[in-house]
Amino acid sequence: MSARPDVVPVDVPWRRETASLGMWIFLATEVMFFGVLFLAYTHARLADPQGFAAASRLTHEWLGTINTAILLTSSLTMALAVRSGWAGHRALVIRLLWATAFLGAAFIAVKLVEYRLEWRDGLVPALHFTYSGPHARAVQAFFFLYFVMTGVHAVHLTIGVALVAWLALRDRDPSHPVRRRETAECLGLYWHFVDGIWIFLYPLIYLVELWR
Amino acid sequence: MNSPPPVRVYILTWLALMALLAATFTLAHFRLGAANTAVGLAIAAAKVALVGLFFMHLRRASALIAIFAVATLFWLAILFGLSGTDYATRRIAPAPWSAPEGH
Amino acid sequence: MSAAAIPVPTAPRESFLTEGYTIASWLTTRDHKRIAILYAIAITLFFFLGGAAAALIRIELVTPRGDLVTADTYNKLFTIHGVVMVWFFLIPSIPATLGNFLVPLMIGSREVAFPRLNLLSWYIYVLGGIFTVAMLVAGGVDTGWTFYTPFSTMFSNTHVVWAAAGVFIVGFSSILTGLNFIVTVHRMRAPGMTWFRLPLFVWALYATSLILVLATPVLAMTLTLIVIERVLHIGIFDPALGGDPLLFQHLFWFYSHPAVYIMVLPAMGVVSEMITCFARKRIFGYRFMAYAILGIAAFGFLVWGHHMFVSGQSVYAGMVFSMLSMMVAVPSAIKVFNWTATLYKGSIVFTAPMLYALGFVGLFTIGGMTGIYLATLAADVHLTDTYFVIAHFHSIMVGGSVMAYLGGIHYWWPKITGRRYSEAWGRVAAIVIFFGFNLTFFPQYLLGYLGMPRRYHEYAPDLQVLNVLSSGGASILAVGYLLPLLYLGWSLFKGPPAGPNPWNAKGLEWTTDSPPPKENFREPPLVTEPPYAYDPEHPER
Amino acid sequence: MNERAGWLLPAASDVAHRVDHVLFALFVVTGFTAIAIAFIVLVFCLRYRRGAKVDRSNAPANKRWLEYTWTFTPLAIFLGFFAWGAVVYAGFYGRARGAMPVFVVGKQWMWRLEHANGRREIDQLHLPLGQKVRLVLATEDVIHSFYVPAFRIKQDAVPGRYTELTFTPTRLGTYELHCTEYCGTDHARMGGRVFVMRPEDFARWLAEGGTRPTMAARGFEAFRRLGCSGCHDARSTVHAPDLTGIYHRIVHLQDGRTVVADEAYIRDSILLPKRDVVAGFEPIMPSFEGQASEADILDIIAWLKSTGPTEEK
Ligand code: HEA
Ligand code: HEA
Ligand code: HEC
Ligand code: CUA
Ligand SMILES: [Cu+2]
Repeated sequence: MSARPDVVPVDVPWRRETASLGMWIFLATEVMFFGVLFLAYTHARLADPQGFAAASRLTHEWLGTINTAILLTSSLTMALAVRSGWAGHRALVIRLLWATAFLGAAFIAVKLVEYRLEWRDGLVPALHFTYSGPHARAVQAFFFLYFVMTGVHAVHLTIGVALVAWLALRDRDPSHPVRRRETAECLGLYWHFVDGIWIFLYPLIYLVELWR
Repeated sequence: MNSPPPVRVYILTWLALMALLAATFTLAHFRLGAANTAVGLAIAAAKVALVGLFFMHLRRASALIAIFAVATLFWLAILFGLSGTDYATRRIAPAPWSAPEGH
Repeated sequence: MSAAAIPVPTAPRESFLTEGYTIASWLTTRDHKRIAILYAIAITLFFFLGGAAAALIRIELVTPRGDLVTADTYNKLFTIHGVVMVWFFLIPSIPATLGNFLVPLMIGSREVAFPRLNLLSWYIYVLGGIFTVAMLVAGGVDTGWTFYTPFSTMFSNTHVVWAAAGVFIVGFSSILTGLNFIVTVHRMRAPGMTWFRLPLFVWALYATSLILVLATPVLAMTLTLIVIERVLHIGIFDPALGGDPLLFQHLFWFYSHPAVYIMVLPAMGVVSEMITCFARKRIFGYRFMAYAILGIAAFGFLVWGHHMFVSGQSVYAGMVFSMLSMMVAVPSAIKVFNWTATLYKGSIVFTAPMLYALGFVGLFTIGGMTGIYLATLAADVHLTDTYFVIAHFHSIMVGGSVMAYLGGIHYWWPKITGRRYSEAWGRVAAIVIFFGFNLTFFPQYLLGYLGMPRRYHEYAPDLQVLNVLSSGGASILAVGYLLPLLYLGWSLFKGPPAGPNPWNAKGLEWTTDSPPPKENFREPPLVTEPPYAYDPEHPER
Repeated sequence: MNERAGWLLPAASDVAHRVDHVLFALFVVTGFTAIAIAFIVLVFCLRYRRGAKVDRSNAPANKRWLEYTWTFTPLAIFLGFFAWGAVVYAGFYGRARGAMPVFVVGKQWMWRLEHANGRREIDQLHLPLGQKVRLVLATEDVIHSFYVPAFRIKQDAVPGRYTELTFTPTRLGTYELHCTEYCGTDHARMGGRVFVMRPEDFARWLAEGGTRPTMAARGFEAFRRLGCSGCHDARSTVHAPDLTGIYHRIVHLQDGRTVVADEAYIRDSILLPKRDVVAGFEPIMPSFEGQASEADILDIIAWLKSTGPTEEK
């Protein structure tokens, strides 16, 4: 998504931030997009709170917590990459972008391990669901939502990793200015947004009645 | 938008985020009843606010962008709030029902 | 005609149309004006596809027995009619054609904010269209445009997944268009173009874009959940798993009620432009009109539950939604009254676009008022899911929005093509459409009150008279819709050159050539006066 | 059969009259407004057409007081209609004391109805004149909607739950019954007739079919009469187990035992709830010793069986 500042005839104050405004609006659509899933979660959880607590105990809260830490850290590197761009440090930008992409990939790797464990435990609704303890219905609903929500999130993150890597490669080319780059800023916004979604998913998935 | 914010700000934000993560994980181990969820969500909101303000530079963004960010959350609240008027006041008598063959 | 005052216009030698003649030059263009024309072609095709389905529906309903098509075919017909007309015709109609063409011109910009995204949105639209047509060829879908679960997820044996995919995809084209307009209006206005100097058309498209951006994703995710539930046999709407079919309805209408305002706000914008121009008068209550547009867009999000009064939603929620529905009607009332007041002391000419505009005001008022019947809880219990509802929304969407769209096409036709069309034929078509419309849909109000349910291909024999009237009206309507195709097509090749401003209208788009040059304005415009600086005492100015 | 006299729909229930009043008022108010607007538009169009020699000086471009007038007047009218409509609407769902229950089950593409004494009918409904009726609707497959135009009533039957509706037939005759929620192929044919009869005729008719109500139907009533539903409804605020499909399910108890929920277990749960407390629940369920008759218990068990997925296809 690139604005074309070259076609704008006069530079007047309100012409700034074109691409990032576009990005924020895009993020608004994303919020509504995920909002549906959060609403569905709320509905299903209120229908059977005990069931959701029981299901949450079947998740791997340590992996979830580690993953949260990874993702928060990746947000730091991403934000610093954008900042280094403003400051004009090309080498630093590239290194930070790679760090971000790496952390994102690490997150996905951990997530895959988790999925694998859930498959082993027969917690994958529709494909491999063998759980028959109490609240089986709610547990199934929980894991259905779990896979949809984390799955959609993981897709977003994968796209993010790909874009960050692409940007890191492109920035090696000195003909691309690192200073005034709306692309990097927008990508940063996207990355932080994906992080923000996870921040909400984390307590809703892993921490329900953890004291049990 | 003239000079970029100092690196310190970023590091402090990150530290705060990590601290909040630790807090939320720890608190979840105590039995607080309904407050468990409330605390979890409140901390999540605080984390997202930190990310938004410092990593996404909402603090330095134009009023317009801030308005869009807030409006989005408001619209989400509409979705939750008004469908809530139904769910909060509906009494359901469950009836037997089963999915058709093959489902 | 005011055009007589202008010396004998000649066509400009260069324009966005002469920039390239190859098909590739069109398919790779980033010029918002060319993209507008790409959209116009695509949605016209879809309009006639939806229209053909409507024709078959009306022919079937001539007799009370289901003798022309089978029940299943009929169900597929109204589904494809609804899906195509809503998502592939009416939602993109004004925004993606007139909006794309005019918004940059009206705000004095050379471009939209994201030209490449704009082209991408057209391709996404086409892709969604391909899915839908493929689905149709493969056998169609029979859920109704509302995709209610559990029918759509567990019981229908038709191509629900394809249909949902088509709508899902076209949704992203809407989102991109909306996003583009919002940023364009915020960031690309010419110097001096303050918010309260914007034409109401731009206000309307801005508000529409907000709805597109905030509501469409909800539909997208909801359809995704439908597809997952259908494919994997598990989901959150399945009552056997503790899910709730009503949750689907909440989510669907959270999108679809705002979507009806997506379909009418741009029409209101178009009509506002035409009424001021042909009454040679400033729009009455400009600021109230602008606020009303925003009010409709915002309040439109609060009323979706009025589609669910008998669905098993809680009684209290029904009351909340009923009351909010009454409030959203108020800004619409403001608009109707302001249009009326604009005529006062005007200097009115009855050109074809003006006839369409007046038709819009009348039919929108009737459609809106019957909306009030439906928003009244007790009345809706009787009227919901009958032909009264069908008549209500066709009044607004066909009598209102389609009228306004056609009016807008006529009004800006000289600007877009640089040629004039036959006014006489234009007026004839407008009048035929108006009469055809009334004959088609007034009987349906009565049918609804008498208790004829919608989505029925068979009905009680004593209702035949009204149904035959309605079908007769539909054939007149079809003629009315085919007419413009002919004389506008003729104008495209044989029409006399229009000159920059054949209507002697105000607004930046009329200050440049017809058709406009690629860069829109030969020199960057500077805005110094409020919109609609018309003077009824001197209509020639 | 042609129930519409001319183009008028009979009003055959208490509700119908109230709805018709609302509709009539709406028609008068909107009709008047629409004609007034059309008239004003016409007058302006003629008087101020181009070329007409009239005074066009000082044409106003806005007037505050006018704007406020035409903002708040419609608002007041609209809210008036809202309030009226809401009151009538609430009447549909009010307390149904003394109402005669009729169970309605929608199924692609027919209506199955069952009276309290067990008499069943398909696509036909017989009702006594002047007797308040409470419809309890359910569906076996998709959403259907029960619509009798002459009564002006309509209610969706929603999968997985019961919905209700009350009204009183007030006019003898035969009326159309339709399904008005799209439900698939034969949606248009899913309908029938409603016969409103004199009470004595109805009593005779009812006795003809003299079967006893199904146990499950009585169990459903008992479940609500005794207050079980207050805790065991899925949406109840009390934390109690969901009993849908409980029969033959494996139950984990507080003390670690597992039992199969058979008749005896359910019976004990009702009479001696403290004995087998379900894992994860507080033992707050009172004993129904002395309140629930033996017949009630059998009915309830039959009802609970019928909610199971395996029983009774
Ligand atoms: C462009 C489309 C459009 C628009 C603008 C509207 C506008 C309105 N609609 Fe409509 N509606 C639809 C399209 C639209 N609708 C569709 C497609 C459906 C059916 C979907 C389906 O089920 O398939 C539907 C269904 C629908 C229902 C559900 C019916 C049912 O299924 O039971 C309701 C109920 O409240 C409703 C209400 C309203 C109201 C109150 C308005 C208001 O916004 C109208 C406001 C306007 C006015 C009121 C006129 C101007 C006012 C005056 C001149 C003032 C004076 C008037 C008085 C004093 C009365 N609509
Ligand atoms: C967005 C807009 C839109 C538009 C423009 C229209 C336009 C028309 N609609 Fe449609 N309609 C809907 C949206 C729209 N509709 C929706 C959303 C539904 C609900 C679907 C559902 O229940 O799921 C619906 C449902 C609907 C029904 C109810 C079906 C049912 O419930 O059983 C009917 C019945 O009369 C109908 C009729 C018409 C007619 C006669 C036109 C006319 O205006 C169309 C006129 C155009 C033409 C006729 C095409 C031009 C000419 C030709 C192609 C040449 C061939 C023609 C002939 C030989 C006659 N529509
Ligand atoms: C005050 C609330 C309350 C009321 C009223 C109530 N119950 Fe219960 N019921 C509970 C609770 C809490 C449990 C779980 C603890 C236990 O087993 O005692 C339970 C358990 C049961 C069980 C065992 C459930 C299982 O999953 O194994 C059955 C069967 C049952 N109730 C039937 C009934 C019937 C029938 C009635 C009415 C005649 C009724 N209940 C009224 C609260 C209630
Ligand atoms: Cu049953 Cu429609
Ligand atoms: Cu609506």
